[in-house]
Amino acid sequence: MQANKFRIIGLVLVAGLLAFTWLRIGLSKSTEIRQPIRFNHKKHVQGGLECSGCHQTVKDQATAGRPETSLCMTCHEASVTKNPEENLIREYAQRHEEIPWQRVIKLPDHVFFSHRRHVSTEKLDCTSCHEAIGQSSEPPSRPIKFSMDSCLACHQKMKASVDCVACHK
Amino acid sequence: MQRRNFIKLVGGTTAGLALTSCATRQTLPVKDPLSEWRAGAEQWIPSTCLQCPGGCGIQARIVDGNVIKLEGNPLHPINNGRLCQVGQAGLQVLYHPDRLRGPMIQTGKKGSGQWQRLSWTEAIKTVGGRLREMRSRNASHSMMLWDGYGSGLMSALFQRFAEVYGSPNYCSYASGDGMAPAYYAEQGLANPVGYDLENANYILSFGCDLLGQWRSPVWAQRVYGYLRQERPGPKAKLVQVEPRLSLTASRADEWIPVHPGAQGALALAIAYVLIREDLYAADYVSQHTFGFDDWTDAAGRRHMGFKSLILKEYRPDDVAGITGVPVDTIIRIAKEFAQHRPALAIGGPGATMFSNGTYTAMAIHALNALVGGIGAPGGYFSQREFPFKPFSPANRDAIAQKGCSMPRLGDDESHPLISQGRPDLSEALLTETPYPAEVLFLYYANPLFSTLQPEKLTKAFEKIPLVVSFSPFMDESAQHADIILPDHTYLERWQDVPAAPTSGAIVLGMAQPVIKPLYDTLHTGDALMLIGREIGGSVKEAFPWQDFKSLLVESVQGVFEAKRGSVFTESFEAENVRQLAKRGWWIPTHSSFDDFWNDLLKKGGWWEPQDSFDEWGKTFQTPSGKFEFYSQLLAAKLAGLTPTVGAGAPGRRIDAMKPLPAEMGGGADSDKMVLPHYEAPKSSVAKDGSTFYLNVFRPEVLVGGGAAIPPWLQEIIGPHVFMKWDSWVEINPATAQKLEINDGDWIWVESSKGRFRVRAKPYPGTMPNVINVPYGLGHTMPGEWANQRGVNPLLIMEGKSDPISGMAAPGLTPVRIYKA
Amino acid sequence: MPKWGMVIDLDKCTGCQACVVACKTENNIPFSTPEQAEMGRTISWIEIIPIMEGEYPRPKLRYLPRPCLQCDHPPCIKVCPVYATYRNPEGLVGQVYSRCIGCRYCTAACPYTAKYFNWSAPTWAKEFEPCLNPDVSKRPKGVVEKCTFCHHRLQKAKEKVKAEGRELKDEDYVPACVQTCPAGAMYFGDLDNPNSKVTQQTKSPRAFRLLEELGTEPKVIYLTEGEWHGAYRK
Amino acid sequence: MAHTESNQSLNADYRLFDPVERTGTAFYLVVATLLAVAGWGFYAWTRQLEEGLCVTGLNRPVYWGFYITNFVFFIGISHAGTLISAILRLCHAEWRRSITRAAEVITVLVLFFGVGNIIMDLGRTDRLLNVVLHGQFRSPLLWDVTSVSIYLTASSIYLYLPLIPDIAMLRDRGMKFKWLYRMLALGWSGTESQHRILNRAISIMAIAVIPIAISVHTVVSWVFAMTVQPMWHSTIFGPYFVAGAIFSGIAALIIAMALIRKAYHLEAYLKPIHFNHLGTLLFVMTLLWFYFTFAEHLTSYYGAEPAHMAVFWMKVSGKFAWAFWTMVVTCFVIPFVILCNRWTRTVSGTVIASVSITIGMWLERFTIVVPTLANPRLPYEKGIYHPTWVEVSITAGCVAAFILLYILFTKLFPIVSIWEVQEGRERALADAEERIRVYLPSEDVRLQETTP
Repeated sequence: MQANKFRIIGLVLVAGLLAFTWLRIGLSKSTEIRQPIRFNHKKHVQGGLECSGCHQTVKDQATAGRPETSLCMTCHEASVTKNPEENLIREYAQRHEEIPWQRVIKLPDHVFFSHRRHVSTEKLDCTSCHEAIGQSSEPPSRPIKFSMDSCLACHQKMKASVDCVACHK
Repeated sequence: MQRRNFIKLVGGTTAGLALTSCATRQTLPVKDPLSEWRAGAEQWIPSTCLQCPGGCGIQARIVDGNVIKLEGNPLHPINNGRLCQVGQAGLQVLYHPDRLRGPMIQTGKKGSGQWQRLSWTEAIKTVGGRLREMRSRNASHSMMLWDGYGSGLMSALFQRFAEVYGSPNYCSYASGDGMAPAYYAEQGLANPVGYDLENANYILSFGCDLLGQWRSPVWAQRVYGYLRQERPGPKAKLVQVEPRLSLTASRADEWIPVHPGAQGALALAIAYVLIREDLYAADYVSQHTFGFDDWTDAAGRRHMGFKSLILKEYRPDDVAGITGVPVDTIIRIAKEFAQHRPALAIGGPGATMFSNGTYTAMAIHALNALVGGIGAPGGYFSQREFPFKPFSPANRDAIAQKGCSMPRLGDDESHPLISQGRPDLSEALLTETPYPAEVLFLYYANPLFSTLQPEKLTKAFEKIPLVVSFSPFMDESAQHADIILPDHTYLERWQDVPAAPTSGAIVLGMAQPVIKPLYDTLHTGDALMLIGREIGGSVKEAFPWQDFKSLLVESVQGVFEAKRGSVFTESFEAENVRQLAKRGWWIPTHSSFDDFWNDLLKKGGWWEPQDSFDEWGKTFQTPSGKFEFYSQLLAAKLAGLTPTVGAGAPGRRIDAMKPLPAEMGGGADSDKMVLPHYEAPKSSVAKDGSTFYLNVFRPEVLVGGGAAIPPWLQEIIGPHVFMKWDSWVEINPATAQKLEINDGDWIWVESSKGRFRVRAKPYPGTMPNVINVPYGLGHTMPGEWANQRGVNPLLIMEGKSDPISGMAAPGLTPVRIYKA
Repeated sequence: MPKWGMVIDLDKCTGCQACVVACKTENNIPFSTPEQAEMGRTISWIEIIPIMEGEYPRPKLRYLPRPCLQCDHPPCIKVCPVYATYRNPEGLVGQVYSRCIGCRYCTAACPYTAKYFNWSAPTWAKEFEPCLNPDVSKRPKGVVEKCTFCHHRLQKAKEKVKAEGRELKDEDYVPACVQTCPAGAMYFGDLDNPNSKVTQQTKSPRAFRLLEELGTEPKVIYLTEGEWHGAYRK
Repeated sequence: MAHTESNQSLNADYRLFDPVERTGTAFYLVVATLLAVAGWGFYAWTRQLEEGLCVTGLNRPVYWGFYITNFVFFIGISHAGTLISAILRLCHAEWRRSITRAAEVITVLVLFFGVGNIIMDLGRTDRLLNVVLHGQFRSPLLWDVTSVSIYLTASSIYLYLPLIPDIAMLRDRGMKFKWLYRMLALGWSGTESQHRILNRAISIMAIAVIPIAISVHTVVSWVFAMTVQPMWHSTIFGPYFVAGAIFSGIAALIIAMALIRKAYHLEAYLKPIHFNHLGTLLFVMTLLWFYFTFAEHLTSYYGAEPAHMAVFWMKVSGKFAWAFWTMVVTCFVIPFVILCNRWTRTVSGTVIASVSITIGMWLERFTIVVPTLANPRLPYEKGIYHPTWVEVSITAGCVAAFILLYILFTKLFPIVSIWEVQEGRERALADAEERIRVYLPSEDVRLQETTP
């Protein structure tokens, strides 16, 4: 009888510890992403826009870059749609503010990744990595994660460097 | 329609990142510093380093609007893409947490630290209003401008301000090496000279920290590397004469420890050997020098020449005792110096910061004349002026004219060679002679830290009703100011940067903003113009420019129109320009000024190489038109005459010489007073066996010595003794052992004026009777890193000065040391 | 495959520490506090080692800049239990911060003491954060770090030459220390290329390697100081 | 007659269950104290996890300090048990019977603290699993992980096997934690075949555990010897460390025995003769240790390589001279004087020597680890190392936790192997007699000689 009691207490303790750790990790990183404007990738792509039309540095910089408000305004100066979200762009522009786009994909600090290298010199299509985003009509609400395995798989397939320091900075 | 826009947008150039875009673009994206977003756009913007007077070209790496790295501008003739430790650390000046966020006003009494932010409009109104009111009661002369930068258009702007406002009290404290009195007395030059180090075979440096902080360290180090391993032919020899094994001494081929203040005597003993053994350049001396042999003036009076004086008084045996340098070393060095021409003797603060500084400088410089180096390859050349377009003449009203005619504050008759830069103003300010100062502007100056008697000056500050500092940091002097009008840091502003003279070429670097100002600061040039406009009247009219940048553009037009030199180019092109210039040709490279200006900003600056050596008229602007061992200029000054010197008057002689005032050694020995000679340096307390001379040096990593020391530099401050973040005192190891002082022990260093506690570092590069303490730490300013780190040795040093030049002479303070 | 190497001419080196600061700015190296520095916890991937010989009045003070020597037989990589440090095909000794467990075995095994440990999480004043180099990671606490020969610059150079469709040249890739050296005392390039400046320099009779006797075969080669012979040039 | 005597003594042996069955207030006091110290050590560790290793006195170049010293020291202590008991078992040293378990428990428990100190030394404790996931077998540290885990497994089994009959007895006596005993006894009923299997298993383990134990400490020494660092890069480090380990192990065992003897009044089982025998062993090890130390330092001194000499002088006359000479006194002078003659090789004599050796051996590990690191080959600033309260607390916590676990063990299981003592009583006497007879010249020969 007593023996069982001990076992139960032990189990509860272990479970509690696990739950605590999980909670701590979970709570420490709030994963929800709320974009300032409900940007519709799908619509823009269907409209015939290239990815690099907005992500302008994708071909010659490490990061793809996010559009500045002025860039949005080249089309959205006047109303293009009936979507009330569109007004938000003009509001930002009026305030001379940049739209505070939230980062959806964030590589860890110790990873070096260059869009230029993959897009310009290696001629990779954007969809090779960003498969779904162009088809989404809603901004993703959670960060998109890439695993080292997926990088490595492609690097091995393409006979690209798998040297650690080629990507780990 | 939308589609078309899109296509335009996609196909249109995104390369709107012209080099100047950052500077000219009005609205930069608002950035939340906490967001981790980096759009990643990268650009390189050329500018010029202002961490020291060296004037190296830099290029700033900008990523997403942040300055990430500074690197040397490869096109810049001074640094050729290189950059020193201080230049590299410039980022930590720009982003320093202790930077002032905007104009501030002291609400309590001076130094109370009760600061209140105010707007620029209010600040300018306050200052300008006060100045206007002073003019209204004819007190304009009591405004003082204290310019610690002392070159280029900012300096010119300050001078113009003083001139149109009506004050004679503009003083510039450009850092010098203490050789200026010699250039003036012996060559008649007001500007510093250039050194042809690249072609020298023997460099004899008297306390000149060539590699550490002399003029342009990067240039000097480049030349050092060149002389060591790149130049075809044999290596040049570098001999360093100073009490401490400095960085330069340790990298020299030979270090000659010499008693502090005795370098002049050593130079004269070397001259003795040269003369005695007929090793000097006799032809040169007879053609291009004056006062070598005894001579008779127009009045028939016989004067002693340099030769007689030397042979009479400076036998190496006698000098060995004064200097502590063995006789055979003196003779050997002298022979090497004479036999390895072109040979150069260079002086520096290590030799001239004593009360005998002028004569020491003259003695050192005389060696160059003896080996025929002045105006010859491998020697010295005179420096030319920048062809800036002069400001349009200002209309000075009656108040201004009257104010300017007043005597200058602290002008002291007893210092014959005093010029714009005046030494110790604490006395004058404190005693209010000849009148009290009412407003004091401090630019690039922190005298409460860097003068010998800060406590005296602090008291003087209290007497001045309005002290205005332009410092971007709350340094010691700003703390005792009433209003701070913080300047941008150099990475945020426009400025012309005339590089410190090096090899004779004149180099104009352009500093342009590489980032939008981080805080609510204002270019001091702009602030000054706003104050001028606030004052109104003729003062307002004197500043027609919209801002400092337009002033800069206008002035640079002169450079364009001068049809000289060239914008920085690749080295082969530069050589081409040089060759052409030698033949007197100049090929225009830019079709219009706009073209020139844009190229100037893109390349980082303009320069004109040295084209010839033997322009004697330019080299010797003395009454005799020659190098004067017997300085007639000094003689005239000592005699109270107005010297006939300056650009239009070379070659004229002063025929009549009045006898010197008695206190200056007038009478029989008066000839000696104008010849290079040795006088024992003054010290108030006689040094006895138990005391040491306190030798102060500036560590190499603190070159330039801005108020905010980047933590990166503090961390590496004394690598040779493993010191970080703190001051130390270097003691000769044998002495330390005798006193039972171990490495790292805390000891007191005590002079008649006070004492401080530092850690002891036995260092074999120390003379047994000298201790060395670094200068540059020991700030008492708010902030995490600089405050109370280390000690400021100036606090316990004696306030002596050189009676001839009036320069402060901190050189000889006897101290006791004992364990704490 | 190029083999990257560095030559440091001690005859030209002035000990000015420009390389040290250039490295710190380039590689996001946090500065210490006075207290931590006192304990010997400063990080300085390249460091000036002072070598004092002789006594007053003839002391000789030499300075030896010491980056990671990128040994061809690195003692550090053999002892790492988790492959966090290894020698890559181009001869660079890599350090993978995300793998390192912080046992400090490599630091103890390195005869040059060229590896550094993050005793605490690196901190910058908030104001300093914008000037961190995005090409280089911020190392977390508890991992070992060291000079990488500014490896990120190699990555960028490779990318650049690829985009420009040409071969990598020596001047495309230069570490920050070499790039800034005021005296021009440092050279960098491909040791496998017989025509490169570094290869030429290694043939100098003045060339030596640090602690050569240990057989680590460093790819940083030093040139000793020369003497002044007083030759008279006409 | 003989039977009753045997029964009586058997009953007397049940006294060995007393510590398990009865608990006095002194026990709680001791446990509370130890808990407090261990808890403080644990707190110190949490501080270290939070802030990083900056809370220690470690620095560059002294990258390793107390933790690595403790690691080597604890792993050394662990040789107390298994190795000694295994050797004694294999040698049929009958005096071993009442001391083997006390020794084996030390081994198993102290290993946790050896390994624990390595874990505490890591900068990234959270990435501990990388050693398993991405292990690189070139690293001596991985050899260590392997051999220590094998050693831990083997010595646990080796501790457990001889425990089974005693556990069965505990089970049968109806103690609390009966479920535990039932589980652990594995259905032991004491049959002849069970005994046969058990004895066989024990002797296999005894043989197996000896090379493992030797490998463990050899590999620990190789952590240092495989580097090129001065005074680490030594060929005799393997045997030197093993000898040192056995040395400190015996010392720890003697201390443990003395404490048990005192606390649980086991004078009848742990007799002066045991201490005397162990003392003799310890004496041999003292000489061996001295021999190794002397050889190690003499070769360094004679070779006079500057890098080695820097370390050598720092140990002999420099900053670590206090540790070095204390070590020489405590590891050699004191034990030599005490152990060299029979009159001082008493219980208290051996304990004094053992305490001295334990301190000395810790210092030995310290003077091996730190001075080498403090003297890098290149002229850097000489390292300083002053341990902080964190390191001292964690070290104290480790020692306290070890003692605590040891005490708890004695509260769960008899610390003297009851069945082995009984076996000794019942069979070994005859066995020994038989064995001795085998050693001697045979009866036939003697008969032949005496009978004309």
